[in-house]
Amino acid sequence: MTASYRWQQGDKVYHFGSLAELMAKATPERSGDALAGVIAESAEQRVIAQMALADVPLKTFLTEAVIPYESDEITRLIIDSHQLAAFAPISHMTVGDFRNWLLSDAADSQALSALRDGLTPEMVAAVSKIMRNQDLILVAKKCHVVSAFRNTIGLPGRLSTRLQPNHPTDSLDGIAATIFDGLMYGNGDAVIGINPATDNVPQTIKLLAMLEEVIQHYQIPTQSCVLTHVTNTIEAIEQGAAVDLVFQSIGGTQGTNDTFGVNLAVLKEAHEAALSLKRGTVGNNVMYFETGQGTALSADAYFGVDQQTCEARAYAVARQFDPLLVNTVVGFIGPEYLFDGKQIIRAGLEDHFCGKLLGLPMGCDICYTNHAYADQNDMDNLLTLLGVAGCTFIMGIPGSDDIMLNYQTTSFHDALYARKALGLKPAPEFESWLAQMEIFSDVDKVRLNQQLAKPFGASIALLSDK
Amino acid sequence: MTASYRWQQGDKVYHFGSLAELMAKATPERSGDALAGVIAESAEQRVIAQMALADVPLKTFLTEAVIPYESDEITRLIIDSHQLAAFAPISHMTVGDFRNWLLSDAADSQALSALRDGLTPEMVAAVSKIMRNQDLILVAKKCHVVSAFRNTIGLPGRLSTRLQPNHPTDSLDGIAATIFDGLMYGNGDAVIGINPATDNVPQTIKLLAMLEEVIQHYQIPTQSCVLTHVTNTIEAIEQGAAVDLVFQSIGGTQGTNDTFGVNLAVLKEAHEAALSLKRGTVGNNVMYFETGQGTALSADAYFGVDQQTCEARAYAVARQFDPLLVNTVVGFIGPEYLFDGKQIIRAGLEDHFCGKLLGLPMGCDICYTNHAYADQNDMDNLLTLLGVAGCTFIMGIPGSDDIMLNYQTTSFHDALYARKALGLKPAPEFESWLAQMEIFSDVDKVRLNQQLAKPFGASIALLSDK
Amino acid sequence: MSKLVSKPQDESVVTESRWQSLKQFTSARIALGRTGTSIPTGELLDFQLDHARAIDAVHRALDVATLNQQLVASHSLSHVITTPPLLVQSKASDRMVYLQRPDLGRQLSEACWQQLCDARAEYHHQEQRQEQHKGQHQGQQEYDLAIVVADGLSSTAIQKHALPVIERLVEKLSGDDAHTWSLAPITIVTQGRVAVGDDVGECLNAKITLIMIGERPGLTSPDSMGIYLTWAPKRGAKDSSRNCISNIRPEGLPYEEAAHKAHYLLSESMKLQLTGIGLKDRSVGLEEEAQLESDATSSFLIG
Amino acid sequence: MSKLVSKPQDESVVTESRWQSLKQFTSARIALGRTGTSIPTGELLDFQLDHARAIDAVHRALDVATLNQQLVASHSLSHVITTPPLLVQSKASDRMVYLQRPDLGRQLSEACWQQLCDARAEYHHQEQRQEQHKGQHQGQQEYDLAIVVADGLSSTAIQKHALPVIERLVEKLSGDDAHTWSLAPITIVTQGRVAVGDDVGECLNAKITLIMIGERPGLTSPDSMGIYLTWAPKRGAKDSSRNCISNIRPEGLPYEEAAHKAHYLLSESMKLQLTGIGLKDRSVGLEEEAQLESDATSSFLIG
Ligand code: B12
Ligand code: B12
Repeated sequence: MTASYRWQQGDKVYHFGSLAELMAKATPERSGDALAGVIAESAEQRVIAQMALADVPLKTFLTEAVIPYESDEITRLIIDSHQLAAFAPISHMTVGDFRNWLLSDAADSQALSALRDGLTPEMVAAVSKIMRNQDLILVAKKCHVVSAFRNTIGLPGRLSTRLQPNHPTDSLDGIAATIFDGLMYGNGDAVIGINPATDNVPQTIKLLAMLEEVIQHYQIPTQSCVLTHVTNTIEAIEQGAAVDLVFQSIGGTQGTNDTFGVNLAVLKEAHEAALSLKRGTVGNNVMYFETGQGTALSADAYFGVDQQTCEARAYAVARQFDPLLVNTVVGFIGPEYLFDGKQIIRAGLEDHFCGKLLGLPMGCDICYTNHAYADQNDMDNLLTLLGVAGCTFIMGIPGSDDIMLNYQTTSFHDALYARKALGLKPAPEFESWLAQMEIFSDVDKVRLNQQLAKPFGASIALLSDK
Repeated sequence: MTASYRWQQGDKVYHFGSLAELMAKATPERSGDALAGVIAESAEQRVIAQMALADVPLKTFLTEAVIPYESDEITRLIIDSHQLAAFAPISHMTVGDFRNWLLSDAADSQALSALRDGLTPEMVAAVSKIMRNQDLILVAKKCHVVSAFRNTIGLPGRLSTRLQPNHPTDSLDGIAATIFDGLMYGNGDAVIGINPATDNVPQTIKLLAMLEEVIQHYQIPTQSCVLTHVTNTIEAIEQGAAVDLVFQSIGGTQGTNDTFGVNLAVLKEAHEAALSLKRGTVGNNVMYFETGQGTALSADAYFGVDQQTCEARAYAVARQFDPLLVNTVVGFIGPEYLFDGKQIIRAGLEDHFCGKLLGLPMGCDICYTNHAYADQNDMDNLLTLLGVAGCTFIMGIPGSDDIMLNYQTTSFHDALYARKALGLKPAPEFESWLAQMEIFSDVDKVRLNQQLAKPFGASIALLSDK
Repeated sequence: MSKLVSKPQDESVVTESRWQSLKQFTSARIALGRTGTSIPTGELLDFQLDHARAIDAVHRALDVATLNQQLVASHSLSHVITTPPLLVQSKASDRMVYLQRPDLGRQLSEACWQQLCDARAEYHHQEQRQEQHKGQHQGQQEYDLAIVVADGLSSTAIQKHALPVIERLVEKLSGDDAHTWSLAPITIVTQGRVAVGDDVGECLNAKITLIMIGERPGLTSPDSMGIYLTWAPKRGAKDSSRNCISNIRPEGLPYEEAAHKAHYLLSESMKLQLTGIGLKDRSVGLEEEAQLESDATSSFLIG
Repeated sequence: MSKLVSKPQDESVVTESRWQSLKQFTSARIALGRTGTSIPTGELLDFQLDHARAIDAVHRALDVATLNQQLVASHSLSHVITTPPLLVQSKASDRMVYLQRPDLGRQLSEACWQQLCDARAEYHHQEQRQEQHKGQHQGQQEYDLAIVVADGLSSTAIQKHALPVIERLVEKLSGDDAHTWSLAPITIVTQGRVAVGDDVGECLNAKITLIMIGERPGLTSPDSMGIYLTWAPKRGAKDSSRNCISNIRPEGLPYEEAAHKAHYLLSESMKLQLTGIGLKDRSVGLEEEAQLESDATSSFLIG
């Protein structure tokens, strides 16, 4: 029962076989969609598709699913959780009108919050396809999404960082050294989150214990996470481990999540398990999700849907579990999905916009691999653009180089650049802590202390003595 | 008497034949340098050249000219006008140290101003080559350059616009219609500047008269300019035309300026002629220059010097005449010189940085042609980045489309986007005027009046009646 | 179920510009309206479509055969220029090379350079015989003018506007009382830049080259033609030694006007024995004359 | 005049990190120092050089001949796996295709698929004869394990680490008391992705595929190898049905450790008749055991 779409331009009539096809053809160029064979054949066809898409009534998205309701639990989640009352203010609009409205003065932060539950990922993906980068920035900037656990994430004028102290053998010393480095640069308020090289439960528990010790010892107003498979985290919780946040990579189709070995039920179980620990102090958002365009195609579970729409659908999954953090790992997989700096930048802005509009505390792993056609300058650009757009958090890694995951993301220094250039600050609780620990001499001017912060001096002195 | 340079990396020794060669090889990739045959042969060679360049003492630039003193009046200008006293604070540094210093807290706005006359274009070009985009932004942001004529340009937190009302037949009505449109969007504080399609003196005088009339009638605190050849403007002044600003395109080598039909003497003559008119009210900066990477190569007058270094040398020419505005028309010529969005963005940031560091009121024509591999999204990116970097002014054109010069630059709307997203305001005198004329209902929030501004309503009503 | 998607329903959030009437004066994208301060969806997408199409225009090849045929068939030309057009190429082998290597687009390929020199020698030979026949003799055999037509960045411009402008210009030249113009055969160059006219002029031994070339396509004007004039054309000539007439197309500088200007500049050039900076365009255009009178309307802005 | 440029003179503006001593614990780029809050010039350029080199690593081709020769010559392998390695390619014809078409890197080329099936039939035939000779008979002839080696995104990783890890693993398997492992010949795949091991396992009719593959090169680790295990390999298998051991290289997971883990996972897989989510790695590593004891040092951070 899928409809087909026609568009008349001059004396030519263009056909699109389905809503999914129309959306795919309307998507700005990217390698993943070319790989999937769903991309527009020419720049002209792309614009025609955008014109046709702009004229699709938003209501259509409630009756025409890009992946059938019957066969996909994410479609079911999207449709079943849609709130007609929230949708009311825009229910008469087309996608094109919706763009106009989003950019209008009527769409202020309050109006945008009120709208969240009335939006489906597909509506949001559709409108993003006809928006320029500046539109994506301007609207995202108006969306304020706040979450909290041991500090408050996402307040306007703030930019948080995940401290990512990965080590190829999970050496506790190596990880601790990196955590130290990061803290000295004021990173780590979103989370101190380790990707374990060795992905098992005992390892997870060991790493969690170490993080807990550090956070307790220095009374850092932040949370920890070991980015292992959700089922491992559930086991760890059962074994009494100190779990702050539950991590999981998620995708936008049931099939993708199948290959990730997860589903809504498992996520629910994990969510409840973490909530039961009641470890949050200022809030109780306990989930940390990662997403990224290309996973559905990589898992061969995209059903003709373009990768950006699949990505937006992943946000429906995330939204279901009130996450503290959602992170689009935008250039992580490689050029197979986002070919170069230009495509990575566009995707980063799209993901951030879609996530924010759907009400998620959206961060971005601003990154690239060595097999992609991108470099540090592209990342500087995206970092600055996302900073302007009000991105919730970014990664912080020593010198941009993840020595375990083998890719480059933003460095501890990069985060300070963004704060300085854009006048942004870390989470308020963390900000106070940085001042109190004498890591910064002036948080507003982003000036670090020339001296080694006193409370930490001891550890280093101790070490040098050995 | 040119030196050659060596760099040892591991057990390999790399050679560079001259300072010009070293600088060219150290330049980030761009098509113009490839065309000129001066580009690095590999990514690795480029970094090696950057390493070697980072270790060149700044003093070297005072003794080794990239184009001989004897054969080029711009080299002579650079060397003869260099101020050793201003140079003193950094005279012991290498290029690499200089980058460090620029990014340090020591290099505040004051220190940077004091340094201007101690810098040569080549020093500035050299250091830019080893800076990432974020470095170029951060340092440019610290450089404050203020100029004035009928309003004050370049104050921190401000972004001005040139209203560019071009028309393919110079129709006065067509031009006036565009000026009106632009003013209604709060554009035009940097200058109302027409590129005449017909490039002769009577035409210039006619256009100038019309601009003068409009500015007088509405008491707009701004200046006018007809972007004709400088010799035409001199003639127009002689014939008593109302010349606010003298325009000229300039390049960074004497040979380039030869093909443009100008030299320092002609520019001096024009500068003096314009000064003699004493038309400025709040200041007396009367020159408007345009530059852009690629002109030297296009004129076949680059002498093995890379296009970015040639560009920086053009700023020495501009600096000599205390301009009100300098505009790098960054993607204007086409993909022959800057291939795609990435190269255009990088060049825009470099030019802005170099110009600001040398003390120029640097604006940017953020633009691309239809034969380049770039689009509106690239321009949105560059606009945002330059906005963060504190760019002095940008172009404003109806719907981004210059119907005479055949290229796309920033639209009236784009300027408002930048002001909104970054909290920037137009020149203070113009800001007051916009409020007073009821064009804006709220300048701070960048809200335009829903109603047609009263003083202008009459003209339109009149017209509709006809 | 197939639906023809209809026009947007809710434009209430868009603030229309109240100065729509000004659109009569310019094809610039004025009075677009706004949503907040942004460009409304419809206008944005129109722009994108034009961009997609302008990109295509850059890559469209010149239909040399058709143009050649039209020139040969042109009644007004055939009795002034008797030799058929010369068809040559620059050193740029294809469009991608052309875009990335302007240096190659500025020179004739070796073969074509030779071709033109041979052609010149051949005509020279013929003419000498004619002249001997007529009893005349000139030492340095030169043409006054070589008209060159090159695709440049918009073959569409050339395809549409080259012929009508050449016809009008040649008419003016052949009716010129002040000077009897000797015209070289017309040369059509593919993948050519402005400076390729210098090669042609040098080979054909012409006093002046007048090259008509496709200007880079704009969004609103994918078919704009430029004319560049160079006195004493020679490989390596500088741009400062040329004059330019640009924006030739019905919505820009009309054909008649362009021919008028070209004729003016050519005549001045003959007098002054130069082109470029030293030769200022002091012609008063036909339309401009008209416009000077209508100045009143132009100042609608000042009431 | 030629000068060997010397080290920077003035580093006074750079704030050195006081925790240089921590560098002993990790190869991560910690303690870089700062100028203002930015990365100092030297460190920035070092990074750029590493990046330029990592890009090269992606494009370096696997030297199949040498690897093949080493495998054949390996003393510890030769008496366990008697058949020489099989050399095959994926459907990705070259590196650019490989990068842009992961789908092609996941499948054997048609010809190589056939080649492996033929090889399998051939061995089957030989074995049957041997078995008949020995008087044994099995209905479904299967290997327990197919070891596959693929270049992946870093041929350097494979060139350096594949052989030593295979040697150690095969040693463990042949000394295994719990199970007698029947091993297929080793297969070397060029332009291969992880899933290409499924094709190999399916063709060779193996219970488990173990593929060693070059992980994408990092700045600091351009030579990291990964191992992926798949039970009942078949074209189209899901990643959730695999297990992974990653970061294998001397500075990451050491050879012995990797072989230990692989052996553990293989044994468990045999027991549970699956791989993937259902098979959790509960092995306690050799190094990890050591580390658990040295926990004191690890917490230098907390005094
Ligand atoms: C691109 C361009 C330039 C580029 C040329 C570099 C390049 N490699 O392309 C740059 C930025 C350097 C430039 C500079 C100037 N330009 Co210009 N330029 C253009 C533009 C936008 C497009 C030209 C085009 O498409 N050419 C077709 C391609 C195929 O030619 P090409 O061989 O690749 O490039 C050559 C020509 O573009 C030529 N050229 C470019 N501009 C000019 C100007 C003059 C007077 C001459 C003789 C030649 C010339 O130089 C190039 C290299 O040989 C036109 C506008 C238009 N609609 O055409 C204005 C235009 C031609 N330029 C104009 C002017 C006034 C100038 C300047 C004199 C400005 C100044 N006051 O200094 C300078 C000097 C030019 C010179 N070289 O002597 C005017 C000419 C008006 C007239 N009727 O005489 C135009 C029409 C725009 C305008 N109305 O302002 N220009
Ligand atoms: C790229 C990557 C991904 C991509 C894979 C998509 C793609 N097309 O490449 C994405 C983002 C989807 C991903 C997801 C996950 N990954 Co992963 N991934 C990597 C990474 C960084 C590089 C892999 C590589 O270079 N492969 C080589 C190329 C040539 O292979 P390929 O055929 O092109 O790609 C395949 C493999 O990458 C494989 N794959 C990728 N990750 C994983 C994880 C597991 C457990 C398995 C079995 C397979 C697998 O899937 C791809 C498609 O078939 C490694 C780190 C490293 N240093 O290797 C981690 C790594 C392999 N991933 C890891 C993990 C834990 C996961 C997740 C389980 C995370 C989670 N909690 O949800 C998910 C699920 C993966 C799945 N498909 O089942 C761990 C595995 C730890 C372990 N020893 O088991 C690693 C080592 C990183 C880490 N320490 O956190 N991953």
